[in-house]
Amino acid sequence: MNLRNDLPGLKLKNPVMPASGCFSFGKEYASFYDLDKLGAVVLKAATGESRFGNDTPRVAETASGMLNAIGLQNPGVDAIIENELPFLEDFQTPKIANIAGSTVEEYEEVAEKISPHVSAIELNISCPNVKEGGIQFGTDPDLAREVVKAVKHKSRVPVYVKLSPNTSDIKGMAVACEKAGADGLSMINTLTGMQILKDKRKPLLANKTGGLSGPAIKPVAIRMIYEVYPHVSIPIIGMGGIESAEDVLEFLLAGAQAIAVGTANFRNPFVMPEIIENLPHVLESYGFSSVEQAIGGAHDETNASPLYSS
Amino acid sequence: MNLRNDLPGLKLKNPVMPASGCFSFGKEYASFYDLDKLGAVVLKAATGESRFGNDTPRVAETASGMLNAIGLQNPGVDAIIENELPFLEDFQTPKIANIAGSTVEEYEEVAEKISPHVSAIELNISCPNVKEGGIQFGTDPDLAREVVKAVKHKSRVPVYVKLSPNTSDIKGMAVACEKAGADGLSMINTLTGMQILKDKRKPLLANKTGGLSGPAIKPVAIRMIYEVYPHVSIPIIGMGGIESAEDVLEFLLAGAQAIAVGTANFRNPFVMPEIIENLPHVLESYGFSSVEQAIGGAHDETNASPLYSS
Amino acid sequence: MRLLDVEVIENTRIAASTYEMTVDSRGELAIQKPGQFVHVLVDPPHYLRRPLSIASWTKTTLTFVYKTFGSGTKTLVNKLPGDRINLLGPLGNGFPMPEEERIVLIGGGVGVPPMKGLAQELTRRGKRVSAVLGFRSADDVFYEEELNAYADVTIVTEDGSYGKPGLVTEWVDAGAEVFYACGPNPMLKAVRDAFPIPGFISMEERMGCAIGACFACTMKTFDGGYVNVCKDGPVFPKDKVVLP
Amino acid sequence: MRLLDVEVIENTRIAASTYEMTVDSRGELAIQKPGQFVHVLVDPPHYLRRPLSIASWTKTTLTFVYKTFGSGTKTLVNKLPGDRINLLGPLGNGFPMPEEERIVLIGGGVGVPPMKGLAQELTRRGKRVSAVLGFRSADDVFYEEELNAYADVTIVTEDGSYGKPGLVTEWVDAGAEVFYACGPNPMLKAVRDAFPIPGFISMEERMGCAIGACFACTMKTFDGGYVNVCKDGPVFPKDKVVLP
Ligand SMILES: Cc1cc2nc3c(=O)[nH]c(=O)nc-3n(C[C@H](O)[C@H](O)[C@H](O)COP(=O)(O)OP(=O)(O)OC[C@H]3O[C@@H](n4cnc5c(N)ncnc54)[C@H](O)[C@@H]3O)c2cc1C
Ligand SMILES: Cc1cc2nc3c(=O)[nH]c(=O)nc-3n(C[C@H](O)[C@H](O)[C@H](O)COP(=O)(O)OP(=O)(O)OC[C@H]3O[C@@H](n4cnc5c(N)ncnc54)[C@H](O)[C@@H]3O)c2cc1C
Ligand SMILES: Cc1cc2nc3c(=O)[nH]c(=O)nc-3n(C[C@H](O)[C@H](O)[C@H](O)COP(=O)(O)O)c2cc1C
Ligand SMILES: Cc1cc2nc3c(=O)[nH]c(=O)nc-3n(C[C@H](O)[C@H](O)[C@H](O)COP(=O)(O)O)c2cc1C
Ligand code: FES
Ligand code: FES
Repeated sequence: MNLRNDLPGLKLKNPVMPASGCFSFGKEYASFYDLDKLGAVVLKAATGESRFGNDTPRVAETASGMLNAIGLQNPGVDAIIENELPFLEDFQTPKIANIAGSTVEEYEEVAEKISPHVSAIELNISCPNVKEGGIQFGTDPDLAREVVKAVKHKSRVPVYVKLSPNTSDIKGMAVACEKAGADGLSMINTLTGMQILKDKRKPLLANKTGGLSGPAIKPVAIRMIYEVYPHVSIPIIGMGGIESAEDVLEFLLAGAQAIAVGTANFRNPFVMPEIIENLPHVLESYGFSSVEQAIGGAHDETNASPLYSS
Repeated sequence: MNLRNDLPGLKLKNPVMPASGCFSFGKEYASFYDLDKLGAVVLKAATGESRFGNDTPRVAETASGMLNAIGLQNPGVDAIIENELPFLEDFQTPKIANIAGSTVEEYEEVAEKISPHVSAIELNISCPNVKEGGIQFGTDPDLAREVVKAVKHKSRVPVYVKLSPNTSDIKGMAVACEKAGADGLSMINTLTGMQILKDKRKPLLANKTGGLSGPAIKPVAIRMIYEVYPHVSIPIIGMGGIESAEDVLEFLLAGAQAIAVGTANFRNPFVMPEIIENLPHVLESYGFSSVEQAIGGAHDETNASPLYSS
Repeated sequence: MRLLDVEVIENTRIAASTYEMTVDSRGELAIQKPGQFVHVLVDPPHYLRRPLSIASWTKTTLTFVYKTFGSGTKTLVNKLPGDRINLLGPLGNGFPMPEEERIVLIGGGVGVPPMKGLAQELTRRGKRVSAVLGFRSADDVFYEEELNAYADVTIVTEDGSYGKPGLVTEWVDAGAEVFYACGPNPMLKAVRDAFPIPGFISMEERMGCAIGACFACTMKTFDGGYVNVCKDGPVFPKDKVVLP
Repeated sequence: MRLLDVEVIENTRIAASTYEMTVDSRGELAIQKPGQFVHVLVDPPHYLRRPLSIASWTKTTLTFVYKTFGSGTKTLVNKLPGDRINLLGPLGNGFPMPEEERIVLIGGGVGVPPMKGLAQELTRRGKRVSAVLGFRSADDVFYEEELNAYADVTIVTEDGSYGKPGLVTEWVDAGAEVFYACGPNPMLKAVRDAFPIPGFISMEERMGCAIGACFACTMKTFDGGYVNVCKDGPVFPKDKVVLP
């Protein structure tokens, strides 16, 4: 069974990678299994300076999911390059750096510094733009276009834009990012949610709101990928509630070319190697002889991409 | 324990009502309990002409939730007035008509015809505007403002606007609707989602996409109500995954003044009377002596509404 | 119609991924007719109930058969005697009793269970009953003996690995005056087209409420109207509903 | 650190909504120190695991105590001997062993369980151990006898309904040279402020991964850095972490 799949900058031996922020910089999960089993490794978000992030509580549990408000805690791009990346040099699997910022300039700085050390960049645009009164880059097509253009200009490697689902027009955002030069898309980031403590009469998370992830959001992720797929010619890395090889196939059929697993790692630290092991059997049982064959399979021939018709 | 609470046009003996579309026109649940136990009855969406709705399958199950694509099936406003409303005349509890349309004119027609027969109108703006190329009234503040103004003009009773969560700016939508004359808000409608059948290689729902409801979306509903509450002075009817009296309290604390229960009725047809029975005990156990006391309780004094400070 | 927490009396595998469960209905379920169904709660994170036909019943017990197509019904498999499950029912109209004397029952796969209760009732009324039960393969066959007690049974398997080979329609009693069919839509279509005699079909559709309130299970009728399978059905005269 | 499906040996109520569960670790959990914890899977729709301190262990068994604050731990209550649960562990650093001879253990509520394993180990090493265990009320008290076997135990209840009244800090052995504390943050703060002697505190924070990968449980340290409670802790020298 052929699980291989080539995306811009990424020769994937299989389509399974961790979702940014759920895997830190790899060390912890390396004590459970060989990271080279993974299609790629996606790093925690990097910013220009070190950030402590939000106060705790930073996570809450919800029905079939969770809320998180970590607040992009990270040691800053320089420290990441110096202290975190060396550990990953022993592994052959491609590395993807997730980058974040509060200004276009910060995104540019991080992209310029980290891109020489990784195979691709995942541009997290679900961040408030401080210069624009805090509206998220990811919810305004013009801001998105601007930051994508800028980062493309500075990056030495392909740039995947990670889209926020908190929008009424995911297709418009996707097309805007492709026009601005994105080499690929990552979908979806978390839905903004909240949980309230009835005894304390206040939001549970110190940050009040947090990002909803896990199986609860899978139907939204599938819908958005299915909606975007026919309108872009760049590949989509799909994520949102994936727990099993069956879930992976559902994402491939919707139009994802590779997938990421986030929250499920917290339930089962071995979930990714297990998915990779089961995937050939699952693909076969549904009549597929390769990952590539399944991509976009749920679309009518009419609006299917070359990938599928081929 | 005082569960009473007055909203424009609605003298509620308790804050619990069914969510539109999950209760048809009341007959079926009347065989389980006396509808007068409910704070109000909310009717299935009414349109100008009768609609058959979408082909089946119309529902799919998701983790802690479900997808539905009923397609606003209803016999049309005239038939509803003639054949469905008479049954409800025997009940004293307020009736709320949920109205939908594909054009502003259709909304106006339905509002004008049905408003004399009900205590309030719930304006479902999560419908595609055929004249505007199918973009939803509920995702464009200008279209929303237009339809709210028009319906307010035709309606003899207060108008509650039911907001779609498929937006990046729920606050903007809410404020736009209040400015346009809305007497209240209903939040939230369903998130658009999809499920794909791996064996059939196509979306499960005949309509492809459907609305995600149930506990899975509760964190999104709480967040949106909490976000909107400080910025409007009209009441909010909260909904999205409510299953228990504890959930009701969480919605009240977020800023809802009344709540609706939808999907949970399908798991337990007695869920609403059970919630109403438990609510006094739950409010008391968390130190409240009335529903009103709890409304907005999770907000800092600073941005709390008069309702809460009082 | 009642919402009941009932105790499991028996829960046993009777064919490939097919189980028969009997619960203690404490005489609180007033089942009127064979062909009615119950809406069964399964474990979280599954949210919706599962509609399952009543296969047979006594004053104090209820028996249904479930096949584990997906993950929800799988959560029923590890229920042991003494465990409790929650069900809503009886729901739906059930099979009408015929004037005719010579009846053929046609069941396919998970459409077979309601045929047991129906055969029982028809025999009680002194009708002459034959039954054709179709399955994919030998491993899937169940209820042969159970039905034999009330009807002249023919088992048909698609792959011919047990009983007669081929399709149920090929083995139906030619002299039958009325048919009762339950099974996958393609089978129901074939049956309807094959036999000019009067007939009743029991339909499957995905459900939400199962009481007629959510319009999840709505089907178009030939007269231009619609029906809700859960409340107006699941049993309809053969020419009533437009099969998808 | 292992991910294991383990069999429940015992699961019994030991105080108000407080239960003690012993599982068969098949000798596959290499527990190094008292104060480590396990991350326990609970039933759906709950999604996250529950961090629970290891109260005591043998080569082949592991015992923890859980209080049902919310709905997730409640799903553990109906696990019977023979049922399986899934746990990840052992996690965290655990309590360091002291040079000092005269030790006081201070536990509050669900901070009491790890004190059992700690007392056991300290006694094994011939230390002189006293323990002050604080609870809300008489109904909440547990592990008095268990600790008595290894330490000179004082029970304190807030409402004075059992043992000594008031706060744990009021009843600590004045001659102790080092303290080990586990309990709610307000108690930890009080202990830290009350006693100038060296001490170690075990902290609670909401967790995602529990292995240091998600940064859910991060706390600021007085030296301007940060620690992850799950991996760098849960035990810290008393002056290391800024308590919220
Ligand atoms: C009136 C009626 C009577 C039925 N009687 C029986 C019976 O006696 N024995 C039996 O094994 N099956 C019967 N079925 C089919 C049975 O309801 C489904 O096989 C079952 O719901 C599938 O659940 P799952 O957890 O196995 O699959 P999942 O894929 O986990 O189900 C997901 C969702 O889809 C729904 N669904 C999936 N397939 C069907 C289907 N074919 N019909 C209706 N809903 C479906 C489920 O109810 C659930 O809401 C009946 C269906 C209806 C409508
Ligand atoms: C290192 C460590 C050791 C612990 N040891 C014990 C012990 O031995 N016995 C015991 O009864 N409790 C212990 N706790 C607290 C225990 O983890 C929580 O009481 C439990 O997770 C609550 O789950 P629930 O389902 O009852 O509540 P829910 O409200 O359903 O929990 C919802 C979510 O919040 C988390 N959560 C809620 N309260 C806490 C808390 N106080 N600490 C951490 N997470 C929380 C849950 O893990 C879950 O993710 C420990 C906590 C930590 C961090
Ligand atoms: C604890 C946590 C931290 C996350 N941090 C980041 C991040 O730093 N950058 C980012 O782009 N996405 C981040 N995400 C979002 C995930 O990468 C992923 O898009 C989302 O969780 C949906 O996938 P899942 O349901 O499999 O978790 C985070 C998610 C979680 C749960
Ligand atoms: C089967 C079904 C039908 C619905 N029909 C309507 C409708 O006609 N009009 C409307 O405004 N909302 C409709 N909704 C949305 C609900 O009113 C409610 O806003 C949503 O389901 C969230 O609440 P819940 O999680 O409690 O179901 C429908 C929901 C479901 C599940
Ligand atoms: S299932 Fe709700 S109307 Fe039939
Ligand atoms: S819980 Fe994930 S880092 Fe501590």
